[in-house]
Formats: sequence, C-alpha cells, structure tokens
Amino acid sequence: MLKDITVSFAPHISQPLSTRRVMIDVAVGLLPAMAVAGIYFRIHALLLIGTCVIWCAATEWVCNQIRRKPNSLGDFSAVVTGIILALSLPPGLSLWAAAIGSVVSIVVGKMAFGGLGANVFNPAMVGRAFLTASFGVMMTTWTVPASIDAGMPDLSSDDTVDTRTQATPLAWSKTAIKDKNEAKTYSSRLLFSTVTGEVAGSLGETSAIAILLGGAYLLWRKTIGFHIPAAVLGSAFAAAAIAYLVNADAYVQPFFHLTSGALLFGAFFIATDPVTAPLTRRGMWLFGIGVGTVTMVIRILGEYPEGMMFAVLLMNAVTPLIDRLCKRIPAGGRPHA
Amino acid sequence: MTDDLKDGCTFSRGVHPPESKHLTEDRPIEPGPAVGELSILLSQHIGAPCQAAVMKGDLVEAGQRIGECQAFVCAPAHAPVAGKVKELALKPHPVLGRCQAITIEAQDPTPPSLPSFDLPADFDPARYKPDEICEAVRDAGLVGMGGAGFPTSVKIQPDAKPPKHTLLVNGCECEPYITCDYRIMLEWTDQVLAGIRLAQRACGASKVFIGIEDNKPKAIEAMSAAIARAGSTGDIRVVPLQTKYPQGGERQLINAVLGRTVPTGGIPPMIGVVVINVATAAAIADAVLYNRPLTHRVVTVTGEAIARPGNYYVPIGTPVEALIEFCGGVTEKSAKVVMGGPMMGLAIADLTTPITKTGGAVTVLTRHQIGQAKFERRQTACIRCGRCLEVCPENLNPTRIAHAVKSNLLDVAESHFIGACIECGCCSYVCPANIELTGYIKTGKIFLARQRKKMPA
Amino acid sequence: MATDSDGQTCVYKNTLLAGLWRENPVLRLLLGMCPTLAVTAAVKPAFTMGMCVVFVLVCSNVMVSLMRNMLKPHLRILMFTLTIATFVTIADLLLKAFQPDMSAALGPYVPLIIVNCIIIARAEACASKNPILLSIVDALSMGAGFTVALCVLAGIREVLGTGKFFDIQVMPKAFVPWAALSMPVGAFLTLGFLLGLVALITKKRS
Amino acid sequence: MDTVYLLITGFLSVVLINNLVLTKFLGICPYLGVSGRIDMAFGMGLAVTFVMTLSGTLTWLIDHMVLIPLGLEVTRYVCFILVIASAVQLVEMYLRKFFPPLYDSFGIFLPLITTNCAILGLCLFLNLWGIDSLLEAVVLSVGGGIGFTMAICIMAGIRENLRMVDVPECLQGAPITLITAGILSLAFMGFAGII
Amino acid sequence: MMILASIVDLLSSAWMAGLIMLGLGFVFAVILLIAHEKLKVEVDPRIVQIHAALPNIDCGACGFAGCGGYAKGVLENPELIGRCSPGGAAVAAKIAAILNLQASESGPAQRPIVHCRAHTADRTYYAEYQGIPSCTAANALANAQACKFGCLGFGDCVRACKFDALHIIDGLSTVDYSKCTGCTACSKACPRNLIEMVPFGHENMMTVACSSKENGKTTRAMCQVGCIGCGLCAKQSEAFTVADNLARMDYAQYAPCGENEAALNKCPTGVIVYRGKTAPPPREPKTKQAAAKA
Amino acid sequence: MRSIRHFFEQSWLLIAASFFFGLLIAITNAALSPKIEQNRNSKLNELAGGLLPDATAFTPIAETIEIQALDGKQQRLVVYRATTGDRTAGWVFQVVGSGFADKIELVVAVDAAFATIAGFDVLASNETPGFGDQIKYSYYRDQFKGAPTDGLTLVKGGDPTTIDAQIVAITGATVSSTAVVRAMDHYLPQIKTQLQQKGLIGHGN
Ligand SMILES: Cc1cc2nc3c(=O)[nH]c(=O)nc-3n(C[C@H](O)[C@H](O)[C@H](O)COP(=O)(O)O)c2cc1C
Ligand SMILES: Cc1cc2nc3c(=O)[nH]c(=O)nc-3n(C[C@H](O)[C@H](O)[C@H](O)COP(=O)(O)O)c2cc1C
Ligand SMILES: Cc1cc2nc3c(=O)[nH]c(=O)nc-3n(C[C@H](O)[C@H](O)[C@H](O)COP(=O)(O)O)c2cc1C
Ligand SMILES: Cc1cc2nc3c(=O)[nH]c(=O)nc-3n(C[C@H](O)[C@H](O)[C@H](O)CO)c2cc1C
Ligand code: SF4
Ligand code: SF4
Ligand code: SF4
Ligand code: SF4
Ligand code: FES
Repeated sequence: MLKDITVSFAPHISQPLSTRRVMIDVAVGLLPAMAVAGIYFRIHALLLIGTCVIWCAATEWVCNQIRRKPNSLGDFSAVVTGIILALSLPPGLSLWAAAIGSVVSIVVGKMAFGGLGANVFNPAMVGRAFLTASFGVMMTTWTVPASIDAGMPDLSSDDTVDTRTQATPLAWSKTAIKDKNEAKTYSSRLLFSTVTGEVAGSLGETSAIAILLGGAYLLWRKTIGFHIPAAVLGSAFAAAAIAYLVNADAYVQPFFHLTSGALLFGAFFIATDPVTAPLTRRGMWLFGIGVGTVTMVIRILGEYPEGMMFAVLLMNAVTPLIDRLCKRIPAGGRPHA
Repeated sequence: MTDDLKDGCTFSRGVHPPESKHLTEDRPIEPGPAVGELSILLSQHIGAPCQAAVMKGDLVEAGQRIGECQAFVCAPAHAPVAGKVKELALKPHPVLGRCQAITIEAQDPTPPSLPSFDLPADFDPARYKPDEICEAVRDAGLVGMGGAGFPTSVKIQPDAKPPKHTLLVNGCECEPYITCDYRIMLEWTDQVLAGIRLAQRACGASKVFIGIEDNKPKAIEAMSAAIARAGSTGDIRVVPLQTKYPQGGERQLINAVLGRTVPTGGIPPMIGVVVINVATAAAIADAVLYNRPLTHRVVTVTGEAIARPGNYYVPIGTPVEALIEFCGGVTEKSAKVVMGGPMMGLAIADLTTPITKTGGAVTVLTRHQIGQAKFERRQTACIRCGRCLEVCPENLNPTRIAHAVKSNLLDVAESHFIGACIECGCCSYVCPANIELTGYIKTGKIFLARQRKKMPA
Repeated sequence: MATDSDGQTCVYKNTLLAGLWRENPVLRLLLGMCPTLAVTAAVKPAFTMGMCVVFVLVCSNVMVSLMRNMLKPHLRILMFTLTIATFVTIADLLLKAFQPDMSAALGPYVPLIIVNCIIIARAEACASKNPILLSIVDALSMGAGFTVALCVLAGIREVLGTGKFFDIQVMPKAFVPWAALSMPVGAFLTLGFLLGLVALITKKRS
Repeated sequence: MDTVYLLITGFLSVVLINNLVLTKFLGICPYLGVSGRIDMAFGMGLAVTFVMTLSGTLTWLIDHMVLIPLGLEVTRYVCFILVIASAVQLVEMYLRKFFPPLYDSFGIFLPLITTNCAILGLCLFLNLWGIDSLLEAVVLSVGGGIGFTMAICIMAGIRENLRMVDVPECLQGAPITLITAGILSLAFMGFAGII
Repeated sequence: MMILASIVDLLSSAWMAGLIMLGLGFVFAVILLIAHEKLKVEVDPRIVQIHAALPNIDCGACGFAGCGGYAKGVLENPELIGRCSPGGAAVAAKIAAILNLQASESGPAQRPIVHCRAHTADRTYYAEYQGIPSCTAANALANAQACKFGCLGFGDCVRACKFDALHIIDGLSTVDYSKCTGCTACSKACPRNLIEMVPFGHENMMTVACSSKENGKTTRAMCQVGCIGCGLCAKQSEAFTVADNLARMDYAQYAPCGENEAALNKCPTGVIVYRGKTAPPPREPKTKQAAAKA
Repeated sequence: MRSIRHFFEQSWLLIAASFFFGLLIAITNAALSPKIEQNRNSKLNELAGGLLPDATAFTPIAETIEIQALDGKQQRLVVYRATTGDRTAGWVFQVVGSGFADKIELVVAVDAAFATIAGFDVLASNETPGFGDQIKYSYYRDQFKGAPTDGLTLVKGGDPTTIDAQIVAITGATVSSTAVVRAMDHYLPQIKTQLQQKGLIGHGN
C-alpha cells in the first residue's frame, strides 16, 4: 500500500530555515554597504567584490575537488566570505592581491580546518591579515571617494596607484594621539562624513548608515543576536570614553570611534560570524567585550590605527576557552555522581 | 474556576512548531476497525517484559490475562478480543525492532464498541482503599499512556518514599497533530476526573493540578466545569499553560506549574510529585470502577497523507496497516509513517507493527510536511549558530554533545551531560544545518550504555 | 640494552640516505622544530644552521660513542648535555671567526642547538650504543636530512617572501614579495603545509 | 615609579609582543606535543613558568656574579645548560620524594622541559637584551613562562575543538597546529607598539 | 718549536676556564649523586623497563609530558603503543614485549567471525533508512532492514578496527584475516553482536554465517541466505547444533573433515561457509542455483 | 671513606670531561678571538669601502670628537677620513640607534663637505628577519644616498626612488626605519658642527 516510505530519527519536521538561507540573509544585509561602496568607489568596488567572490568560490570548489568531498558552494558561505573580505579591503587594491587574499582566506582560513563550520578563525580576516602582513603599503593606501575626487579613473591599472589618496579618519586620530593635539578638530570635521561614508577607508566600512541598515535587517531576521554587536560597541565606547576623559586633546570623542574605521562593520558582520564566535549568550558577551576592548587598545595605544581585524582573530583564538568557561549546566543542575 | 484562568505559565526555552491539530480536533472518538488478527507485544512498557501465559492454540476470552508479571516494574497483558492464540512469535516492535508477541485470531471480527461509562452519583474515592486502587490498576495492566509507558501502579503506589504532595495531570498534548488526549478530556471528562481522584487517593497527594495548554480552551472549560460539578474538591485545579513544545514533558510541566525543578538524572517522585497523563487517568477509573483491563485505547490517526483522519477507539494489538486502511488509506504520496507525533514519534518501516498501550497516534507525513531538505537529509556542517542551545528545554549544548558522539568522543559527550537530554527534538527542529542532533544524542546514549555494560566498574 | 638487532634505532651504512626521507628528523620525526622555524626566512642562514648541526652532531656522536662504555645511568644525560654544549660553543666561535655575517644573523639560535632534540636523540639512541664509525654515518645522515629540510623550507619562504633565492633575485621584477612569508606566520604556515604534503605523500606510498 | 613602569612594559612585551612561542619560535616541541588537552597544556605551562623563573634567575646570577667578573663569557652556554639541567632534575626529584601529589600534577612535565629550548632561549635572550637588574630578569622570566602558558592553553582549546571536525587527514596533528600557530602569530602582531 | 710555544701560550690562558669547568663538573656530580641516593622513589619496575626502552629524549611527540609520562601512560593503556615517533616500530615492539601482550594467548589465536552472510541484494528492506550512518543508530530505528539480526553494513566495526582489517563489501562486514590482529575491538562495537571471537585452530574455519532466531518461514521471507533452522547440518556432523531456529558451529570441535563438508553441501540456503585467509567463496543457496539452472 | 670512593667511581668521567671540555673551549677561544676581533674591524673597512668606492684609504682623525649619545651620555667618537690620493673623499663614522629588538650599529659615510650622505650600512643589528632587518636591503638604504645630512623625515608610503629628505618607511617596521632616521638626525648635525669647529670642513650651506 505504502511504497518507498523512509525511516529516520525524530523529529520528523523542521523549521524552514537552512544554512543557505542564513548566508543569503547576510549577503542581503551587506547590500547597503555594497551599494554605498559602489557609489563612492564606483567600478573599483564592483571589481574587488567580484574578484573576491569568484576567487573564494573557485578556491572552495577546488579544495573540495582535491579532497573528493561533495561540492559545498551551495551553502553560499564562500560567497559571504568573499563579500566581507572585499568590503574590508582598501578600494585601490590591485585585483591580483585581492585574489591572493581570497585564496588564503579559503585555503588557510577555512578549508585547512575542514571547511564550513570547522574553522577556528574568521576566514575573511585571515585573508586580510595575510594581505596586511604581505603588502603593507598597498593595504594602507586609501583612495578617496569619487564624490570628493571627481576625476577618479574608472579602472585602476595594476601597477600604479593613480588615484588621489587620503588618510583615513583613524589615521588622523592616530596623528592626534602622537601629537597630543587637535583631536577635537578632527572629530568635528569628520564625524558627519563617517556617518554618510564620504571618507577614505575600506570599501564597506565608511558609511555608518548603510551598515546600521544592514545590521538592523540581520537583527530583524534573527540571523544575528544583539549580544555581540552590543558588547563590541558598548565596550569600545567605554574604552574610548575613558581615553577621552583622560586627554580630550589627544583622543577623539567616543562617538567618532564608533562611526569610524571598521568598528560598526565588524560589530555587525564580522564578530558575529557564528562559526568563530562562542555558542552561549554569556560567551557572546565576553567575546564582544573582548573584541571591543582589544580593538580600542590597539587603536589608542598600538602601532596600527585600526585593530578590528586583530581583535577578531585574537578573540577567535580564545573562543574555545570562552566556550569552556561558559559551559552550560543542565536545567536540573549537575547530576550527582 | 474559569475566572482565574491565567496565561503564560510555562518553562524556559522550547519551540513552537505548527500545531496542525485542525485535522482531527473536531472529530469525536469513534470505534476503530474490526480486525481479524491482533498481536499483543509482551513488552509495551518500561521494565521487564511479561511472560506469555497461554500456548499456541489456546482459546482466550476478551479481557483474559495472557501475559503474566514476574518483576515488580512490569505490567500484565490482556486479550482485547475473544479468539484463538495463533502463534507466539517475534513481531515488529516500534522501539525494540522485534519482540515476542501473542497473536490472537479474533473469533468474530467486529468493530470495538465504545466503553459505556456512568459514574455513580455517589462516587467517592474515599471509599476505596489506596492499596485496592493500586492493586486494581496493576491487575488491569495499566502503563502510562502519555508515551513513556511506566507501569502506573508503581507510580501511584501508596506510602512511597518520599511522600507525594502533588499530583500533576498532564493534559498538555504538546505534540503537533495529536488530539486523542484532547478528545478524551472533552468526551470522557467525568471519567478522567474520577481517575484523577482515585489516583490522588492512592498516592496520597494533597494537591492536584491539571495542566492544559491554552490552545485547547474547550478542554480547559470542560475539565473546570467537571470539577465544579463534582463540587467536593477544592484541591483540584486546572492550570492553563502557554502553548509551547515540549510543555507536556514532565520535567517541563513540573517547572511550569510548580516552579520546581526535577534534579538532573532524577524523576518527579524524588521531589514528591506524580505526573500522569489524562488517558491514563481515564483508564484508572476504568480499571478501579469497572474492573476493565487496559485492552483498548484512543488513537489519533492523522497527517496530511491520511484520507479520513480521526480519533479512534481501537484494540491494542491492531496492526498500523489496518488502521490506516480503515481511515481511507493514504491520499498523497506518503513519506513516513510515524507512531506518535512528528516531534518524538518513531518512524516505522514495517506496517504490521501493532498498536501498543503507549501509542496515542499514527501520523502519516508527506514530503511536503517533512520538508524536502529534511527528507533528503540535506545537511551542511554545523555553523555553530547556537539556535539549538537557545531552544533546549534542559539547557544543554546539543551541538557539542552530538558532535562529540559523531567523533566518538563519548567522554566529551558525558562531560556535557548527554544523560540529561530528554530527546524532545527541539534542537533538531530548529537546526538550520539540518543536523540530526537528537538522533546523535540517542545513539550516544546507546553507545554509553553498552560501554558501561561491557566494562563493569 | 640490546643494540641493533632491531635495526631501527640506528641508521646503517646502507641506509645512509634514511635521514633524508624515511627518518627525516624534521619532516617525519618532528624533532628540532624551533630552529627549523626560526632560521628559515632565507636559504643561507638555513644552510649555515644545517652545517652547524652537522658539525655538532658528528662531534658529539664521536665523543659519546667513545665514552659509551663508561657512562653511569643517572649522569648520562648530564654528560650528553655537557658534550653537546661544548661543541656548540666551539661551533659558535668558529662561526663568529669565519662566517661573521651568518653568526650575526643566526643570533641565539646557534647556542640553542644545545637543546635541539635531534642531537641528544642521536646521542642516546645511536652513539651511546654503537661504535664510532656507525655513529658518524648516522650523524651525517641525520644532519643531511635536517639541512635539506631546512633548505627546502627556506627556499620556499625566501623565493615567495623576498623574490630571491640564496640572495639572488629569481622572481621577475613585477613580482611583489609576499612579506608575510618572511615573518613568523610564514614560517608556521609553510612548515604546516609542507608537513601536510609529506603526510600526503607518505599515505599515497603506503 | 619608573622601574615599575619599566617592569610592566617589559612583562607585557615578553608576554604579548615578543611571545617566545609565536615570535621567537622557542619551545615548539612541547607546543606541538602537549597541546592536545587543556589540563595537560595548563600543567605544562605552569611547569615551564616555574622552571623558567628558576633558571632565568639562576643563570642571570651566575652570568653576572661569576662569568662576567672572571671574563669567562665563552663558557656561558655550557654553564647555563648545566645549571638548568641540574636545577630541574633536583626540583623534580625533590617533588617526587616529598610532594607526590604535586609531582603527579605538574612534576611529570619537568624532565620534558629541561631539553626545551624555551628555557635556554629565555636565558640567552636575557643576556642578549642586556638586562642588567636582577628584578627585571626575574620579571621577564615569569613573563616568558606566562606567555608560553597562554599560547599553549589557547592552542589546546582550539585543538580540543578540532577533534570534532573534519580536518583533512594529511593536515591532522602537527600541520594544523602549526597553521593555527601561524594565524595566532598574525593576530599577535596587532599588539605591536602598545608598549 | 713555534707550535709548541703557541700551544703553551694558549694553555696558559686557558687553564682558568678548564679549572672553572672542573669545579662545575665536580659540584654537579656531587649534587646529583647525593640527590640520587637521598631522593630515590620506588616505582613499578615495568615503568622503569619501559622508560629504559624509550629514547629518553623527552620530546613530547607522544602527547605525554616526556618519556616518563608516556611510560606510565602506556602501562595503563596499552592502546597507546606506537605513539613514540622517534622510537618507531622497534620501541613499540619492545614495549609490547614488556607489557607481555602476546603472552596471554593460550591455544589457537582468536579471530573474529561475522555471523551474517547476506549482501545488500540478499536482504529485504521495508523502508529506506535515512538516519545517521551508524549501525548503532540504524539498529535503534526499528526494522528498516527486515532482518533484525543481520549485518547493517554501516561499519561501526570497521571504524573500531585500528588495523584496517574490516571492510564493508556490498553491505556486509568482511574480515581481512591477513591484517586482523585479533584485538576484539570489532566484536565489542557491533550493536547486533554479530562478531564473535573464535579460536582459529585452522587456516579456514567453517561457520554458520547467520544469527537469525526467527522461525524458518520468516527468515526466508526476510533473507535469501539466512539459516532456517532445518537441522540438516546437525544430522551430518556432530559439530553442528540447532537451537532457537538457528544452527551453530562448535568451533572447538571443528576439523576439516568429510562430515562437515557434507553439512556445508546439504545446507539448503548456503549459510554454512568458510571464513579465513584462503576461504573459498560461499556456495549459492539452492533456490538461486535452481533459478540459475532454469 | 667508602662513600668518597664510590663517588669518584661514579663521577670521574664527568669531572674529567668537564676539565677537558673546559680546556677545549678555552683553547678554541684563544685561538679564534684575534680573528673574531679582526673580523669586526675589517667589516668596518669593507663597509666603508663599499659606501665610498673612490676612497683608497681610511684613517682615523686625530681630533677628538665628543658627542652626546641618544641616551644623553657624552661619548667620544672615532671619525675616519676617507682619502683618494691626498684629497678628502668623505668622512666615515659609526653611530648607534635604538631599534626594535636591540641597538642598531650603523656605519655612515658622508661626502667631503658633509652636505649629503654617501650612504650607510648596518654593522650589527638584531631586528626581526623579514621586518626590521630590511633596513639592510638596498631599496631602503639607497634612499639615503645623496640625501641631505640634516632634516631627514620618515614618511609612510611614497616613492622610495626619489632622493630627498623624505625617507619612506619599511612597511611593518616603522620602528626600525625610524631608528635609522633618528640616529642620523641626532648625530650628523652634532658631528658636522664639531668638524666645522675643528676646521676640518668649511662652514657653508
Ligand atoms: C573588517 C575590517 C577590519 C579591519 N581591521 C583592521 C586592522 O585590524 N588593522 C588595520 O590596520 N586596519 C584594519 N582595517 C582597515 C581599517 O579599518 C582602516 O582602513 C584603517 O583606518 C586604516 O588606517 P591607516 O591608513 O592609518 O592604516 C579593517 C577594515 C575592515 C573593514
Ligand atoms: C518531550 C516530551 C514531551 C511529552 N509530551 C507529552 C504530552 O504532550 N502529553 C503527555 O501526556 N505526556 C507527554 N510526555 C510524557 C510525560 O513526560 C510523562 O511521561 C507523562 O505525562 C506521564 O504520564 P503517564 O505515565 O500517564 O504517561 C512527554 C514527554 C517528553 C519527554
Ligand atoms: C614579531 C614582530 C617582529 C617585529 N619586528 C620588527 C622589527 O624588527 N623592526 C620594526 O621596526 N618593527 C618590527 N615589528 C613591528 C613593530 O612592532 C611596529 O608595529 C611597526 O614598526 C609599525 O610599523 P607600521 O606602522 O609600518 O605598520 C615587529 C612586529 C612583530 C609583531
Ligand atoms: C552573521 C554572519 C556573519 C558572517 N561573517 C563572516 C565573516 O566575517 N567572515 C567570513 O569569512 N565569513 C562570514 N560568514 C560566513 C560563514 O560563517 C563563514 O564563511 C564561516 O566561517 C566559514 O566556515 C558569516 C556568516 C554569518 C551568518
Ligand atoms: S538536547 Fe535533548 S533536551 Fe535538548 S533540545 Fe535536544 S533533544 Fe531536547
Ligand atoms: S542549531 Fe544546528 S547549526 Fe546551529 S549550532 Fe546547533 S547544530 Fe549547529
Ligand atoms: S557487523 Fe555489526 S557493526 Fe559491523 S557493519 Fe554489520 S551490523 Fe554494523
Ligand atoms: S577490530 Fe581487531 S579483531 Fe576485529 S577485525 Fe580489526 S583487528 Fe581483527
Ligand atoms: S627544538 Fe625547541 S623545544 Fe624542541
């Protein structure tokens, strides 16, 4: 009567959510940032994002092929990695460097550990860190947005940086720290631009509005919880406020720190990468506070103007320890012997 | 009592799958099919299986005891119909795979008739001695009908240590699709209440709460009205609970109603609470007042694939096949036959599997209901999204436990309290990666049990 | 203690090349990882390091082999350490005298040869149980394996990290060096993937 | 005040910025070998910290009290390693005899770390950095040990997780540990300049 | 002369270093010897033996804190033999000798026999199993495979075998007797207890490769090659007995003789087979033979 | 008495070996130390020769040049005069900067008029390979050839091939790069003034 029935473990129904859907949601959440990048950096944005996505996907495909594993492109996580990597790169970066970064992201950051879900470190940040270490100059050369530099060429040729470059807001704040001077001028002059995004910086990080829009979408879709962003932003704000209270001339005002650099972008899209963040809510708070604090320590005390990438990688490394610390105890308490 | 209905009594975490009860909730209990051959499994409960008391070829009466008990935690079996013992052989069992069973060829296959039930006007549980109640329940072969199948007589045993202060009646029926308990509460209200009072009398509990989810307002109303009618009992209360799965799990129910927590690895009696299901309560009344053994039960046959879903009164031992056929067969392309509901039920392969005392439903799911991805087991790796942790009613770390089992690290699984899992399935239900977390946890428990048996301390 | 009826603890003459692959101290036995990582940013220091290790290995194996019948069990490790430390000091002095540049480049990693597990491992496993000649062969074989492994690693890192090989430009002008490979991260990653490759080859073979 | 500041910065520098494992490649053998489980890693870290403090201090004293006054710097390596080896062996025997529980929990790590280059390496670096106060030598030795403990515990945490995922077969064990260490050393670069 | 002079010259500047080192050596020798005498601790002699067999370089490659730790660990858990990579196979052999692993064997070596011979095509399935690919899991989900006694073919035993001596071939667990060491891991892993450790007194052993206790009719319905308990074999040879619808071989009584051979040939379902390094392929069941002839 | 004999039975080898090895080390050291010393000097000469290829001889000048070191202490500096025939080809001296890991010893050569730098080389440094030790690489050093002797500044990013007072930092090694520039900025003007005072070079632009 009944043919080809199947048996499997209960439960036999599930909620209609898949990994792919989660990843697509993240990509949708990144759309505003990508759009703003497109407006300010034109074809450069498009080329960088395209390069990173294609190379990430292709690398993942090749890795699976080598390991004779089923193709895993369908989960779209490689695409998300590609987009996030691209959005964290300087707009003028040569495409071959972006390709190297993508390959490193996927091979070293992800597939070496066993693919989706296995990686300890955020793949995009591994790629970016490798690029920073390898091509330091290129990775700290910032093209100004097209709205400032009307003459921005349509295509960057690989060898010369022939666009106008500019220091980023954080570079300015670093100068202020070094000179113990003028922090106020910088904050007031740049705060508005960091909100709209009309400043130099990595592709996706410049516009606070676009990031908040995407972040709100992810929160609404429950793709991310509010814990990590809140912890990152809260702790970073606290650290910046302390510095500001100590010396308002040297340290820019805390709001400026929130909107400039990669803090917002990282808080909503990078630190929230579920694979590399702790599992429990308490762990997420600790993780977020760690990311925010380390970022600000590096920004305020360190040699680098921005510390998001390092902070994320460092906290990724201690995530297993955080998980251990925040181990869940059953509702009925620990069993007796 | 309807006036102090309050919402929102519940436990933490859990999920809310689509209820899908509309298929059968308005269908009154009807007699099931006439069956020619019934197989009474000798192990339908937790504890030692009973021993066959008849031989091949013996003639048996309806209600005759055919399986005897040798152990304390055990329940006898009875013949639902008159007929001849056809054979003693292995028959498919929903949990054990195959199990000894007594197959009875019915003398004249007729549809079962619904039990008549007139509560004497002067019914007073105080007239029964607790021991008598317990003994009658034991003789009737009663086991928990809510799913776990623990012999009820052991549960409600008088003078147990520690003393029982509360009797909780489980009318939640939190599983999607199933409506047998609901119909019992609506139609056999007085019988349920009588059973509750008898159970209370037996175990000596001073307080009784009947927990019912707030998606069954009619049942709440009916039970409350019955209590009011009975008049005497100020100590029985209906507690409406928020609709959420697994509200009916006893640990969750106790937490929701009493705000107390059963210790991990423990059972409700440890904190002085007895939990019984409403169908069990009805059967207690049957057993004590009418001396009727547990030979029939109400089964919800449901699912989008069933042509004529409904709630049926069927003899225990009826093959699932016969039931499905009786309900008009399947309409759509069916994908899975589940004994029980879709969250905790057991998928069965062999449709000659007989109905057991604990099996309140047969759900035939279609691919559409299961979801194509789940049907084809399209899994990705765990993305550590933490959703499974968010819903686990026992506050466990399902992904960690499951992956430890998968990687054969049983010590890690144990260190994350694999034993505390109630196998509710919430974690698997929400997992976007479609990982069979509950399945791995179940498997891990089996591994561990075997390991312990092989290596005695 | 039985010596070499089991054949594995010491490399025989006919398997002079065993140290290169089958029992390569770095790639197969994972011994002496610290210098392997530390001095392989370029081929020249790596090669120099290899030579130093060969020198110390040969000398200490000879000495230990000479003393092998006089060793007392609980002072044995102390004797080994003393011997090795002496020859490392001599190697360091020789380097300072004849290869001052390399001496500066290798810095503290030359004295750290003292605690390089390879040397004490060979002293214990081979020289303390075998005659001099065999000990020397063993030292050469192991030393060669160490040197080759270092040079392979250094070669990869130097070419990609600086575009040069043995200080000679080999990559085209347009190549932008991947500086990360000259940094600590490059050492770890390259060795990690190299070991992975070795494991792959070994598995394929068996 | 100045000394305190100096000590703090020195300490942080040797823990974070000049981490012996991640930037100086010292003690890689135990780092690869004993980082499989957190409790083992932590015990190892404690033992290294202990021995490092002991031998850093001792060798600094011998260097400055005996060798430099006598002009015998050339025997420095021999003296250092002998001092370390004997001191550790003594401590180990002592613990084993008089404090068996303590020995069981961390004494078993002691022999392993005698031949570990992190110890000798730190002594040599103290000399190379021209540390000329005993206090500073002690603080840096402790810091070196703590840096090692931190690095090995982080790695152990990661490796405990990696047991449950599908790391490519040829990369299991030492290779993936090295790759992880590489990324860690990248991450620690972020601390450059904070002191 | 010149050379001698320069040597004297060198020596005169070197004696100081020599003396210092002498003193140093003296001091350490004193300290360590005294410590050795005073701080001696008694330990299990086997630990000392194992320790002595190890390379004693305390490299930590075994995952223990040094050779001492490994010596202790391997004593407690012999599965850890072979973890010492510098020592290699030779050291592993020595440790095994010290732990006396082989010495416990008396009589013929134990080897596993899988008591099922049905390949996927021989079996009946009621439904498609879509669960976790593990025998233990599949066994918990009742009855996808009709025979409740037969090999499930998900290879829990294969995963348990550390020697690559088991493989699933067409859904049936098959032992490679040339690789098997008789470690019993597989027999512990099988959730259906199909794998029995058997004293292998001969190159090949005869066995009834079935475990089904169903009655003959049911067995036939579920499996083409199951034991139907007909008892023909027991009539041919003493070595066979039938109980619970299942024939069994008494391995202690087994010898390659005509009677046993006859039992094998009489078996209608071909469930009596040889297992071993050079075992001939199993006979086809009578029904299949008939079908093939027709 | 017996225990002393026991002791010597056990440890004579260790003691004897200690003595023997001590001698071995000391002899080696004695034999090699002149060579090691010589290496240092010849390296200076060789480096200087590389920086001022025209020069045929380097002679220390007789005048005392007193300068203030980076840490504030006064110290004497040996300045070599490089000559081609009898014409002064330039000046060579050694300065010390404080680098990332340790001090950096530099050999600096300037032209005869002390107006532009002829070049520098690294005598000793302990900068991290791949990071700070890139100050030895020509792409970094060549920036100094022809740069003015005062007012050097360090910039991040830019074209290292243009010769001016702007020195482009090594990426990821700002500290090392700064150390070189700072050492130059600190010492060169001091030495220049002293040489001018001693009348060895003219006062001019
Ligand atoms: C997600 C993300 C992470 C980043 N992390 C870092 C970082 O860790 N360090 C860094 O120097 N720049 C990082 N950047 C780039 C900086 O945000 C930004 O471009 C910086 O202000 C560059 O300033 P600079 O030119 O002064 O170096 C990151 C960018 C993004 C989008
Ligand atoms: C996850 C879970 C859900 C359950 N849901 C119900 C339910 O909806 N209704 C019910 O009566 N019992 C349910 N049970 C069984 C109860 O926990 C408990 O065993 C039962 O109510 C006891 O009554 P009984 O012995 O009369 O069956 C559930 C158990 C679990 C573990
Ligand atoms: C392991 C390690 C070694 C380093 N070695 C050096 C070095 O030798 N010289 C140097 O100037 N900077 C070195 N740095 C980097 C400095 O700490 C500092 O971050 C850098 O000089 C800042 O340069 P940037 O502003 O160009 O990024 C090293 C950093 C790390 C993490
Ligand atoms: C909320 C969210 C954030 C993510 N962020 C990142 C990211 O920062 N970098 C990245 O490589 N992948 C990111 N991913 C994709 C995916 O999790 C990642 O590729 C895995 O780490 C690969 O195993 C993100 C995914 C989600 C759902
Ligand atoms: S772990 Fe167990 S109790 Fe928790 S949600 Fe999963 S099945 Fe339910
Ligand atoms: S719900 Fe699924 S994907 Fe999410 S953490 Fe749990 S197991 Fe992993
Ligand atoms: S023998 Fe047992 S464990 Fe092995 S595959 Fe068959 S059923 Fe599974
Ligand atoms: S697990 Fe052991 S007994 Fe079983 S096949 Fe493998 S080696 Fe033989
Ligand atoms: S080589 Fe450094 S610890 Fe072994």
